[in-house]
Amino acid sequence: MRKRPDLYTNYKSESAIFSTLTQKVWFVLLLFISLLLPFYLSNYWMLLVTTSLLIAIASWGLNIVSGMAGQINLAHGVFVGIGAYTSAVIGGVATSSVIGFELDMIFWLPISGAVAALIGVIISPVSARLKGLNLGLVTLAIVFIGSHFFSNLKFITGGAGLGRKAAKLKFLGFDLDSGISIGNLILEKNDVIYYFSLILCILLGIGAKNLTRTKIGRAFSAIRDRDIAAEALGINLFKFKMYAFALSSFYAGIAGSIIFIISGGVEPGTFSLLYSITFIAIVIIGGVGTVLGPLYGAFFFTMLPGIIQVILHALGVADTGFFLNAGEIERIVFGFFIIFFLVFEPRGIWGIWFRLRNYFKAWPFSY
Amino acid sequence: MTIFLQATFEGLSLGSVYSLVAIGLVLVYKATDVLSFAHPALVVVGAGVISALAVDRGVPFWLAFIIGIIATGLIGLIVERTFLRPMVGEPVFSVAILTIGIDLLLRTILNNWIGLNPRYLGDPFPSFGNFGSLVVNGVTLKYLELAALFTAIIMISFLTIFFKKSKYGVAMMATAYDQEAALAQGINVGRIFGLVWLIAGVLAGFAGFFITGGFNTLTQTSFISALRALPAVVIGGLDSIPGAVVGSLIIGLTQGYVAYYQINIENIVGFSLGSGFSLIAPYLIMFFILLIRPDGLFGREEVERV
Amino acid sequence: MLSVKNLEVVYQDVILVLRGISFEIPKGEIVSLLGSNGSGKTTALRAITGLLDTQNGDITKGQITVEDEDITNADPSKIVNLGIAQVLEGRRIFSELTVNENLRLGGFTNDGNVQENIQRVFELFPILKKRAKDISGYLSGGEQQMLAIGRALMSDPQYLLLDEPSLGLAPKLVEQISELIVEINSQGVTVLLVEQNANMALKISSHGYIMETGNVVMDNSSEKLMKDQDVQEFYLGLNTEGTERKSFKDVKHYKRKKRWLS
Amino acid sequence: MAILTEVISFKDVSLNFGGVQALKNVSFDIKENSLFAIIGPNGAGKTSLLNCINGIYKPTTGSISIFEKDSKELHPDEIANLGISRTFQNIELFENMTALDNILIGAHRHVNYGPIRSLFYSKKVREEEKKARQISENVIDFLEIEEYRYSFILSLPYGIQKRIELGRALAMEPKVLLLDEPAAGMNNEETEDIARFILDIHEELGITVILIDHDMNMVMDIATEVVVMDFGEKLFQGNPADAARDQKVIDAYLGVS
Amino acid sequence: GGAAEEEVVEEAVVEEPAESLDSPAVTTATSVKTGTGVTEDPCPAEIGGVPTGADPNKGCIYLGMLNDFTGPFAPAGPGLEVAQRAFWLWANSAGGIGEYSVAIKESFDTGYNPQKHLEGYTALKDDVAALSMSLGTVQTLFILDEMDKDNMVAVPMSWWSGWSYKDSDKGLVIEFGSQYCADGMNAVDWSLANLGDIKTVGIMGFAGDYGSDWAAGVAKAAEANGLEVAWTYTPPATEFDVAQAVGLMVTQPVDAYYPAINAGFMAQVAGGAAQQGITPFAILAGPSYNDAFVQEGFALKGLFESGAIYAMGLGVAPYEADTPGHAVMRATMSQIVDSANSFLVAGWSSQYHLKGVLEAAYKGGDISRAGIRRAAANVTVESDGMFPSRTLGQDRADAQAYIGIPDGSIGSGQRVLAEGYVGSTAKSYDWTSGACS
Ligand SMILES: Nc1ncnc2c1ncn2[C@@H]1O[C@H](COP(=O)(O)OP(=O)(O)OP(=O)(O)O)[C@@H](O)[C@H]1O
Ligand SMILES: Nc1ncnc2c1ncn2[C@@H]1O[C@H](COP(=O)(O)OP(=O)(O)OP(=O)(O)O)[C@@H](O)[C@H]1O
Ligand SMILES: [Mg+2]
Ligand SMILES: [Mg+2]
Repeated sequence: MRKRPDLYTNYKSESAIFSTLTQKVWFVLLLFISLLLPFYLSNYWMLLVTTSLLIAIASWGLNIVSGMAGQINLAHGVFVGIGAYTSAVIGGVATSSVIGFELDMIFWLPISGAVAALIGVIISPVSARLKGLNLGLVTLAIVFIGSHFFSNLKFITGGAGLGRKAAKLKFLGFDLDSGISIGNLILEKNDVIYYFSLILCILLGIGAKNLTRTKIGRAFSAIRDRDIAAEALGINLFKFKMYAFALSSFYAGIAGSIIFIISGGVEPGTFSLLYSITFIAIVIIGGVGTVLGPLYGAFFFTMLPGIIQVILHALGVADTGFFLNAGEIERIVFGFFIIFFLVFEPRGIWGIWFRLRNYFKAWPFSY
Repeated sequence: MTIFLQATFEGLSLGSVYSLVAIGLVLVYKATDVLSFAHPALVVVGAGVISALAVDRGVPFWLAFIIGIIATGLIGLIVERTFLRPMVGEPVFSVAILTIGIDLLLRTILNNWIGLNPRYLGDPFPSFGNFGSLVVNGVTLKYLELAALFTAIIMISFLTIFFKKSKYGVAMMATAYDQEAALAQGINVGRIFGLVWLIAGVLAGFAGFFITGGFNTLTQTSFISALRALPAVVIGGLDSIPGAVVGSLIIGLTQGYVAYYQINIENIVGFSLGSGFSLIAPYLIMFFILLIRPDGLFGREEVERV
Repeated sequence: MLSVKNLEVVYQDVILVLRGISFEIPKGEIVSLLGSNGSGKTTALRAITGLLDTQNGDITKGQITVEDEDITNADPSKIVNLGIAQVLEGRRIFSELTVNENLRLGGFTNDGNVQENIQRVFELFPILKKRAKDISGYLSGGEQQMLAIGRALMSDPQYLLLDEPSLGLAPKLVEQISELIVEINSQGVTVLLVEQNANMALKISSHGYIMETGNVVMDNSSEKLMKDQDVQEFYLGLNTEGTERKSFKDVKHYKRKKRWLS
Repeated sequence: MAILTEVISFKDVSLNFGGVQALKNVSFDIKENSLFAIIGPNGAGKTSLLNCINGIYKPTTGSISIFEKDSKELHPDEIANLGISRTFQNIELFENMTALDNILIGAHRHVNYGPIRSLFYSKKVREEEKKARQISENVIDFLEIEEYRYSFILSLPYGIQKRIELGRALAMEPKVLLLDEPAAGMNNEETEDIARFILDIHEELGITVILIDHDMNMVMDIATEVVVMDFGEKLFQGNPADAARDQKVIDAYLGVS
Repeated sequence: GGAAEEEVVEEAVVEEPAESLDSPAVTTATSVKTGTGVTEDPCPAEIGGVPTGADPNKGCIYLGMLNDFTGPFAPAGPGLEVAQRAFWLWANSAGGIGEYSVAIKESFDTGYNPQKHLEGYTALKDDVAALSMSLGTVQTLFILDEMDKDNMVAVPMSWWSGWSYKDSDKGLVIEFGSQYCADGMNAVDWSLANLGDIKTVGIMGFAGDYGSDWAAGVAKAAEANGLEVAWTYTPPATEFDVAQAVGLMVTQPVDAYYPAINAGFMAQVAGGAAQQGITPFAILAGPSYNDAFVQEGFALKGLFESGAIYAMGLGVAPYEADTPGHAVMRATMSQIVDSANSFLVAGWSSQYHLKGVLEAAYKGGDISRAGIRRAAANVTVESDGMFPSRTLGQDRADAQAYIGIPDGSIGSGQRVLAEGYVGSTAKSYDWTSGACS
C-alpha cells in the first residue's frame, strides 16, 4: 500500500518547510531550472521573470500585513517607493537636481528595507485606532499624501515627470552594472540582477514561510480573525501590528530598492493608487494568506500580459484591422482573466492549485 | 467677499457632482459590502453614450441624454448579472479586485472609442453648457453647475425617501452584513444587488453628464474626476447616503477654497504646499476625520462584542 | 406536509454530510430532530430552505417537497414566500442593525402585518421592547436568541424550522419557549424542532427523528423514544434504570457504545 | 490543603453602556481553587462580569483586583499573561486555522522570541516551538481531540469547536479559567463530557474555574460556590444547594422546577 | 567633444564581433558593413496593414517602435505608427537607403510605463537596427544606459530640451523639430510683440519634461522681458485641478497665460475662466490644443476663435502647410488614412532626421548599429522644408516655433500666423548651457 502522503510520523518532518519528499524534489528541480533559465530564455522573458521575482517579494510584504495580520494596507506601493528612493539616494549618482552617494549595495539594500520598515512602524499606531476597511481607507490617504511628497521632494526624487536614476549596482566593490565574468561564464547585468533577485526571493520566501510556522505568524492570524479573542489570549495587539507593518514594509523596501534598477530609474508618478492596488490584486489573485499565493500572483500579473501579447502576435490579431489594437486586446483579455479567475476560484490561483492537489490526492475516490 | 462666495459656489457645485458619484458608491457598498473600483468607469461610459448619440448620430440631445442615463443603469445591471452575481457569498475583497477587472474592460473599450480628440456631449440650449450663467452680486452661477446642484438635491431626496419608506432600505444593509441570514428572511439578495447596480448606474450617468458636459468634454482621463469622490464617501461613512452628501460637500468646498486661496494659505503657513495640493487636501481631511471617527461622520459603527 | 426523501448533501464537492436521509413533517404537528453535534441536522435545515449555496454545499441526491411542490434547490426567497421560516443556528441576527430593524427584516415577505407582529414579539419578549432602538449586536447572548426567534415569527410562517431555539436561554425562558412553540403550533403552524435539549423537545413533539453522522438512525413517536434506553441514557441523562437523573459529579470516564452504531 | 486566598475580587463594580446598566454595585470574591459558578437570567450581566475580569470592559465605577492588582491599569493581554484565560459565549475560535494552530496560539505566552528570529527560524525558535507543541499536545491528549488536530475550524461540528476553544484556553496553562456557557448547544452526552473535563481541570490541574451556564443540572452538580445575578445585581451568593432553594432565585431564574 | 566621439568609435569596434555573430545575415557581398537588424533578404511587402513599399531586390533595415496604445497617449499611438510607416513607404518608393529598404518591424505597446518601456526595448532590441520612436522622455531616459550598451539610436516622441545635449542623451536620441523650453520662450516673445500690452503672466503646465520645460522657457522669457509672473501652477498631470487653475485666473488676474497641459483640461480651464468673464491671452503649447475645439457644435468654438487664444505647433507646420515635405506627406497619407491630425504630422516628420542619419551611415559604409550611432554624432539632416536643416550632435538646440490661431475652417483647426519664429529671448539665450529642466 502506498504511504498516506499527509501522515506525519515525527515533529521534525511536520514542522519542516517541505514536509514531503515530493515537495523537496520539486523544490530542487525548480531551483535547478531557475539557475539555468538565463541560458535558455530570451532577454525579454528573463526581464519578466526577474520582475516577477521582485514583485513577489513586495507582495509577500503585503501578504504579511494584510493577508496574515489582516491589517488592510492600500498604500503598499508607497513603501516600495520609499525603498526605491532610499536606494537611489544612497546608491545612486548625484546630479544637479538630485542627491546621491554612490555607496555599495551592501549598504543600500539593508538600509532601504530598514527605512521602509521604520516608516511602517511610524504608521502602525494608526492600526490601533482603526480596523478593517477603515484602516484601508486611511492608508488610501497615505497613497495620495505619499505621492504628493514624492512629487515635491525634488532633491530626492527628481520630481514628477522626470524622476531620477536608480541606484548603481556595486556589490562589495565589484561594479555589476557592466556585468561580471566568472571564468568563461559571462553574466550580463540583467543576469546578475536575476540571480540576485532569485536569491533574495528564495531567502525572503523562506522568511515568509518561517513566519507562518512560528508564533509570530500565528499571532498575526489571530489578530486578523478575532482581535478581541487574541488579546484575551495574551497577544499584545499594538506590538504585533507594529511587527506586521515593519516586516511588510521591510519586504516592500527591499523589493523597491532593486526593482527600479532594472527599469533604469524611478519616477514619482509610478507610485499611484493603481500601483498599490496592483499588489492587492496580486495577493488576492494569488491567494491571500498563503505563502505561495503572492508568488503565483506576481508571475500571473507580470507574465500574463507578455504571454497574451505573444499569442496575439502569433494569431496576427493585431494586424487584422480589428477595431481594438493589440494593446487594447491585451488589456481586455487580461481583465477577463482577472474576472474569471476570481469567479472560478475566489481563493486565488493558490486555491486552484490546492483543489487540483486535493483532487489528485483523493483520486479516484471522490468522496 | 465676492471671491469667497464664488469659491463657495464652485465648491458646492463640485460637491454636488461628487455626491452623485458618491451615492452610487455608497449604495453598492451598502448592499454588497464592496467598494466598486468600476464605478468611475460607469460614470464615463454614460457620458460616452450621450456623446455618441447626440453628436455622432445626431439624435436630439434630450433623447440622447435619457438613453444615455438609462443605458448606464442597464450596463450597471448587466455587469452585476454577469460578473458579480456568481460572486455572491465570496470574500468581499475578491469581489473588489474583480471590479478592477471590470473597470479594465469598460474603460479600454470606451477609450478606444473616445480616441484622440476630446468628445463633447452636445448641448440642449445654446447657452446651457456654455456661458449661460446668472450673475448675482458679482458671483457667477453657471447653469450647468446649478443644474448639477438641483439634480443632486432631487436624486438625494428621492433616494432618501425611497429607502426610508420602502423595506428595501433595511434589506440592503442586511444583505451587506450577512447574505445568508438575509436570504433566510426571504430577501431576494440577487434582486437587491441588481437594483443597487441599476440605481448606481443611473446616478453615474447623471454624474457623467455633469463631469463631461458643456465644455468640460469627455477625454480618456475624465474618469479621474469621478475617482475624486472617493474621499467624500469615506469621510461621510461608507454606508451612509446623507454621509456621502455631506462628505461630497466637504470635499467640494475644500477643493474650492484651496483652489481660490492656496496662495493666501501658503503666505500664512509660510511654506509652499506644492502644486496639486488642492486634490491632496481632501485626503488630508479624510485622514484626520477617520482618526477621530473611524467609521466616518455618519457611518454605522462596526459591532464588536464577545 | 413537508417531506425530505433520500437527501444527500456534499460540502465543497468532497465532504459528504447527509447520506440519504428521509423524514416527514405532517401538517399541524411538531416534529423534533435530535442528534449529536455534527450529525447533520443544521445541514438538513439548510437544504430545506435553500441555504446550502452560500456554504458551498450541494444537494447531490434526493428531493424536498412541501405540499407536493418540489422545492429542491429552489431559491431561498421563494421558499420563504411559501411560508417556511427558519431560526438560523448561531442566531445570525444582523448585529449592526437595531432590534426593530431586525424584526422588520423578519417580516420582509409579509410587510402587511409588520406592526402587529412586532407588537406580538414584544409581548413575548418584553426585554426586546425595551431595547427596540438599540443596536442588536450589543444584546446579551440570550437576548439575541430571543430576537432570532422573534424574527422568524415575523413572517407568519406555515412551517417553522427551529435550529436549537433554547440555546443559551435561561431555564425559565426555555420553559416559556416550549410553551410558545406549543401555542404557535396550536394556531396551525407546523414545527420542525432541532434541539439538544431532548427533554424539552420530546415532551412537546409528536414524533422524533434521531440522526447520527448523516443518517437517520431512529424514528418513532416521541413517547416511544422517551422510553428507549439509549435515548434515556444519551439524550435525557437518566440512569440506566431510566428512573433518575444521574449526577454530573460522578460521570464515568469511559464511554458506553450506542447500540445503533454497532 | 492550600490556604484559600482570593484570586479575583469585585468591589462595588458598576458598568454602564449609555442607558443600559449591565452591572450595579457588584461585590464578591473568588477564592483560589474554587469552582465558581455565575448564573442568572439572560441579560443579567454574567458575560459582562467575565469581560470585566478580562479587561475587555472597564468598570464604570468600582474596582476589580486580580491577584491583588487593579485591573484598571492592565490591558487585556496583560491580564491574560497573569494567568487568566477564558472561553467565549459565542465561539471565538480563529476560523481560518487548524485546531492545532488555535491551541498553539493558546500557548502564546509560553513562547519567547521576536520577529527577526522568527524570520530565520533560529535554534531558539525551534526549541520554543517544540515547547509550545508539547504543551498543546498535552492539552489535545487531555481533551481527546487528537483526530481533529489538522481540521480547519470552519468544518468542525459545534461541540468539537467548543472543546477546541476550551483546549486553547487550557494551553495558556492558566491559574484561573473563565468559561462562558461551555455546555450550550450540547446534548446530554456531550454535556457529560464537558462536565468531566471541567471537574478534571478543577481537581486534577488545580485551576480555579469560573463557570457560566444555563444547564442547571450541571452547574448545581459541580459548582462549589454560586453567584446569582439578576438585572446587573447580585441576587445571591452561596452554595448551590441553597441557591436552588432560594425563592428569589427561583422566581428570577429557575422558574418552577 | 572629439574625445567622446573617439570613444564611441572604439566601443563600436569592440562590439563588432559579438554583433556579427548574432546576426544571421551578415554579408560581405556589398562593401557596406551591416549588423543586427539588417538583412539581405527584402522587407515584407506589408507590415501592420500598411505596405512597406520595399524594393524586393534590396535588403532590409528593420526599425523598432516603442509606442503607447493603452496609456495616456493611446489615442496618438495608432496615428504615429501609421504616419511613420507611411513615411518609410514613401522613402522606400523614393529609392530607400542605398541597397536597402527600411521597415518598421514591430510596434510595442508600452502603455507609457517605464517598466513596460524597458520590456518593449528588450523584446525589440535583437531584431532592429534603430528605434523609429521611443515615446516619452522619462521612459527613454531610463533605457538610455541599455541603448548606450547596444549602440541603439532612437527618435524621441517628445520635445524635451535635453535631447539636444550629449550630456543628457549620450548622442543616441535623434531629436527633431522644436523643444518645449524654446517654445515657451517664443510664446512669450511672440505674444509681447503681437498681442499688445502684457505685464503680468501666469504659467501652467504638467510637472515634468513637458510642462516644467515649457514653464522654464516661459519664466526665462518673462524675466528677460521684465514681466511679472503672477503664478506658476505645475502639478503632476494626475493632480491637475481645473478648479484651482480657474481659481488662480480669477483671484490673480493676468494679462496672458501659457498652458502646457492636455486638451481636455485646456477646454475646461479656458471655458471655466471665460464663464467668469476672464479671457486673458493664452498661448498654448502644442499638446494643449486640439482641433476639436473649433469643430461645429462645440461649446467653446466661439471662445477659441475669439482672438484671445493662440496655439503652437510641435515645431512643425500643420498638416495643410505648404512645404515639399508636407506635400508628399499628404499625397502618401491620403492613400492610407482619411483624416488628418497633428500626430500624423509628428509621426511623419519625425522620421526625416533618422532617414538622414541612415543615409549618412550607408555612405560611410557602415550600417551596423555602431555605424549608425557614429553617423548620428555629426550629420546635417534635411527634411524637405518641414524643419530647417539641422546639424545633429552639436550640443545646441534649434528654437523655431510655429504659432497659429484656432480656425474651424481649416482641417487641422489652426491658421499659421508665424513660421519658424525665433524671439529675442531664444536668440540671445545661451543654448549650449544644457537642458532647461
Ligand atoms: N460549510 C461547511 N463546509 C464543510 N463542512 C461543513 C460545513 N458545514 C457543516 N459541515 C460539516 O457537516 C457536518 C454536519 O454539520 P451540521 O452543522 O449539519 O451538524 P449539526 O447536526 O447541526 O451539528 P450541531 O449540533 O453541532 O449544530 C459536520 O461534520 C460539519 O463539520
Ligand atoms: N458592549 C455593550 N454595549 C451595550 N450593551 C451591552 C454591551 N455589553 C452588554 N450589554 C448589555 O448588558 C446587559 C448584560 O449583558 P450580558 O451579556 O452580560 O448578559 P448575560 O448575563 O451574559 O446574558 P446571557 O445569559 O443572555 O448571555 C445586556 O442587557 C446587554 O444588552
Ligand atoms: Mg447545527
Ligand atoms: Mg452571556
